[in-house]
Amino acid sequence: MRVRVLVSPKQGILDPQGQAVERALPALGFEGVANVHVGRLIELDVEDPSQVPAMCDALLTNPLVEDYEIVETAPAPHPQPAAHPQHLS
Amino acid sequence: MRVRVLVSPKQGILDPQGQAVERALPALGFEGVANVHVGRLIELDVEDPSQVPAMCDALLTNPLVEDYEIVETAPAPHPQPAAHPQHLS
Amino acid sequence: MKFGVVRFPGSCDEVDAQLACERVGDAVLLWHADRDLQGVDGVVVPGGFSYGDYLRAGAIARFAPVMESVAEFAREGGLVLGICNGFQVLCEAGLLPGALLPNETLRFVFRQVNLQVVDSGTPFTRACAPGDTLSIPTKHASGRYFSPAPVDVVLRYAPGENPNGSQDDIAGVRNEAGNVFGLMPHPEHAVDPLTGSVDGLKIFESMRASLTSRVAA
Amino acid sequence: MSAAAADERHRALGLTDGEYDRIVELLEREPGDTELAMLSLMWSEHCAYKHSKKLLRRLPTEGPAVLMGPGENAGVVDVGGGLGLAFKVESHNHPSAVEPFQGAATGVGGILRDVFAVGARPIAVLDSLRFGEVGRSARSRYLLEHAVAGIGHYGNSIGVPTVGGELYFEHSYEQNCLVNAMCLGLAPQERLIRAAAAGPGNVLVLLGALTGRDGIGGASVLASAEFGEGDADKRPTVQIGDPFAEKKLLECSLELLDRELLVSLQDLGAAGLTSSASEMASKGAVGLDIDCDRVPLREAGMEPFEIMVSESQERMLCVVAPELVGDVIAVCERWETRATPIGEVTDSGRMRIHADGEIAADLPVGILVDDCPLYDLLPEEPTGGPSAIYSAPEPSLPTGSADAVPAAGDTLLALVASANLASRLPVFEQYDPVVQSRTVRRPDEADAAVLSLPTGEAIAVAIDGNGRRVACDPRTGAAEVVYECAANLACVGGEPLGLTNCLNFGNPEKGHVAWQLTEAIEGIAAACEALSVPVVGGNVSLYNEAPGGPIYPTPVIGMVGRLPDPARTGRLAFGAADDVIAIVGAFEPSAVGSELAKLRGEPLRAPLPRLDAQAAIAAHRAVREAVRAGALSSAHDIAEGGIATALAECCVAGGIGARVEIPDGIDPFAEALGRAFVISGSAEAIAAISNDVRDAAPVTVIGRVGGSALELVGVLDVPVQALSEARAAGLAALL
Ligand SMILES: Nc1ncnc2c1ncn2[C@@H]1O[C@H](COP(=O)(O)OP(=O)(O)O)[C@@H](O)[C@H]1O
Ligand SMILES: [Mg+2]
Repeated sequence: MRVRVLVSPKQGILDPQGQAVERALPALGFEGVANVHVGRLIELDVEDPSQVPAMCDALLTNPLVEDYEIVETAPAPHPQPAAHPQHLS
Repeated sequence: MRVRVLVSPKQGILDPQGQAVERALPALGFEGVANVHVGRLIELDVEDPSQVPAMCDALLTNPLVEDYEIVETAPAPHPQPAAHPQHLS
Repeated sequence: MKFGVVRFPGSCDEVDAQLACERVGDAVLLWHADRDLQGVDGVVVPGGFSYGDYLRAGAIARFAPVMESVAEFAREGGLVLGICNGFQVLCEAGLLPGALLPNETLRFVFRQVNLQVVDSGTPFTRACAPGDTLSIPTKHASGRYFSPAPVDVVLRYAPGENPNGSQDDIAGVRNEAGNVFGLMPHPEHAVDPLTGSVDGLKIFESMRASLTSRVAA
Repeated sequence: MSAAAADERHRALGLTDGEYDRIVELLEREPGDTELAMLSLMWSEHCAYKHSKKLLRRLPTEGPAVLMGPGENAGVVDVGGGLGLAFKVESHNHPSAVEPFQGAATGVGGILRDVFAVGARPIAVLDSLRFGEVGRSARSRYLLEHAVAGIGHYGNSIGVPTVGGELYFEHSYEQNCLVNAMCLGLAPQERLIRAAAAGPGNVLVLLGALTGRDGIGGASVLASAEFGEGDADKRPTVQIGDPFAEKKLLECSLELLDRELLVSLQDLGAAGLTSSASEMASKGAVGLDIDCDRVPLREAGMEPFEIMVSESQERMLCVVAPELVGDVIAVCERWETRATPIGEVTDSGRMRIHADGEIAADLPVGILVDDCPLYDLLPEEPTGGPSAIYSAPEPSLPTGSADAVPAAGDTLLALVASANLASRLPVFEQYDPVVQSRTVRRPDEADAAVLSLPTGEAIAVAIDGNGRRVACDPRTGAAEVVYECAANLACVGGEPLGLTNCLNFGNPEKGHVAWQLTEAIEGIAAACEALSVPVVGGNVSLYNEAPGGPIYPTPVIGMVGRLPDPARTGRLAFGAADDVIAIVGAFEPSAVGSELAKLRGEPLRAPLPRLDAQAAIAAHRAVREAVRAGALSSAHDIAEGGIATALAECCVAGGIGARVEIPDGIDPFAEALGRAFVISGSAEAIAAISNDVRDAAPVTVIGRVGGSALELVGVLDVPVQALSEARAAGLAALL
């Protein structure tokens, strides 16, 4: 099972990376962007997906400052990530 | 529109962070984990989601070393990220 | 008086810390994979980039076998000093409160900073007078201290000198019991007039004095 | 019909028809794919030095302190007490232009490996950077920001202090940035090791990272025919630096040497296994059998040629006696570093590469290492002078009618705020200069970094190279760089022991570039001879050309020296009010090639002011001895921006003013590098120095330290605060 862990900075904690992106985008001509946050994406193949929350609490995230969300993707793939970026919705 | 950009190291490229995590997990008693990659998660509110691929190419990602995927989530939310981690599948 | 300085893969300032300890006592390196603390009287978790700082600074190192012994040592009241990466490791390990986040500038920064001694009553600062200022280098990419709850602050950056956006200018904190202390600046790089200031020596001298009086008691 | 004409593979790999014909002639057959990949890299400019090797022979390489000279992974000089100091500078220009963070980071990683490959523990890094005009070019700002971050990332994470460097911005680097890194290492002399493989039957062991398709670069054309649409994963990839892996590899390599488990050791750099293995074989006059199937891979399905040319980072190759292989693996396991026997030393004199039970390559070592043709250059001095090659810099100061020209004080403020002269703090603040507890002088404290040695003595190191001045006048400009390095060492009391160089030039097949290269090497060689400083190593980076022309010819010199007492070293900051200020040395500067000329947009001109070697050397000696005697409060060489700028730098560093009368006939902004100094000290001390060296080097008292402004009587009067702010803001605004 391929699993993704989406880690974002906890609400209310200063996120300078997100701010930097938010400041830089209008300078490149991208308007109408708000609320930018930058976090971490961890992708892994696991035999037992029920272990993932424990992995998150122990190692993958710091619960004091980060929230996370676990998303299971394809069943046990060794997939080629798209060679070209895809737009999924 | 709330959009997530999932950025991962390009296939084949060295991912020292992923390797470090992959080596650390068994030591914590988590077995059966493979193919770990660590990337970045960027979350943003955009007025015009069709601009996001251009933002990715211009600023949010480094196309030489990263691939990305765009995921649209809730329509224009200012949501509270779940206070407690959620397990979605 | 014997200090033990932990060496993780990726530690960089462990020999510097050892040299600093040796100015006030004996010091040995403690290998990350060994649980044996070799009977040391105090432990230093040094600076550097343990496990490459991958994932989060200190996140992987806290699981090294030696850290189980260090945690045990701390629970029994042993003195544990965490410097920079060592501070990050101690926070990740829950031996100190709070977390160290990426610098507000998002850059690594090296800077000689002035520190105000907020609490000169700890075993790590007793050689300082209250309100002393220490000139000590800082160098890190993730030194922005954050804690949702009130903490026992030992050192603050002098006004206007906060190099990383740390909450309330916090540079160093202790645990409630007072036997575990972590700071982002590097006192081991301020022990020799030839290479900089000597203000950092006060931290090591304080530890020696605390340990000596304990042994005597 | 020649073999070459029949087969086009070699052209895509960068070999000429003539070179290919030569290969066929030597082999008496056509090379196979893997062989051709290996040969094309070994016969590349980067590995074979085919356009520079003959010229490099001009450089003096011998001296009493030399323990290892050019030809080894790093040169080594004797610093006393049984210690050797290894050092080398290397370029990573092209990878940094493509991906500046990783390019610069892996540049540092590569030069560190060269140093620990000779058994030395890396103790310091310096960086030498060139970009386009950051004030005008967003691309250059991007490259600067990320290259600096990359250097810091690698050096900081691996625990080696970055103690110095240099940085210039010129239009000529807009398309071709330069990222050169230098590393110094220290070794007990008995731990020094050479790369020569020896002992048929000994085992070849690959240490460190997995091998992936990193930096396969040009050779990937061999695979391109097989690239289907869905084969994106087979494309070569950008090299990613892993300082954590290298830290373990470094500790592990040094422990293997301390335990005397290795016969020889070699890093893997450009051209990967091919280059490392064939050079080890060549140096030891042996053969090597390598089994690709045993090379641990990061990706499935790699072809033998990919394995042989992969530039995956953080790998080393060593030769081990068979009975010690187990011990080697045990040490490596402790350091969590992979160690894999991949072949053995033979007496065949051939490189034989096995894969899938077949022989993928079977080449005489000599054809790989020695037989690439060396070319003579056809130098041609451009008839129109330097401005025939380079367009004038864009002006940033008004010129022309008298009232448009800024007052001298404003000129000085503009100079100290200009990108080339402004404070480098925003850069070096991103580097750790103190780890390892040796750093006696950090950046901005003195003209050279000073590191203490366990012997109680110290070493000094500086790196320099002003390409614009070399473009004006290659021979004198290149010589000036050597003198400036020596002058920097003199400011901290250091006496030169040896130097390393990186020759960054354009396309040597063009007459004017060939001329620049020839002249510059002549200038360096003559300076080395005059100063008695041997060249112990270096690197050459050619073909730095854009459609608009070549980069400024940029020889970068890194020089190391020795001083007896770290407690008596120099500072550049004025120390105390009432100290006397003097110029030491014959100083006859000119506006040619100066920073002010650049700010005014003047075309490049020749010649630079004449360089009197004996006068310069006498000035160096006078300052060095005075610093060593502890007689001075400050010492600073007069370099870019002239004496006004040098004085401003001493004032800003000390936070104190000065009142000075510039001697008649000296333009305060005119330049002559490497020849003269501004010193300060007590009146008695300056008088004593003047007395001691009167015959050899003139000492001209010009004023006193004090007040809160820098006053050049009759010329300018500027508050130190204003100078300090201008100098601080110049680069900070761009980074
Ligand atoms: N400009 C130069 N001056 C002196 N020696 C040089 C110069 N360029 C290269 N060398 C020497 O040639 C040898 C090969 O250099 P290089 O290919 O860069 O080595 P490596 O593969 O170890 O990085 C080295 O010993 C180097 O010191
Ligand atoms: Mg080498």
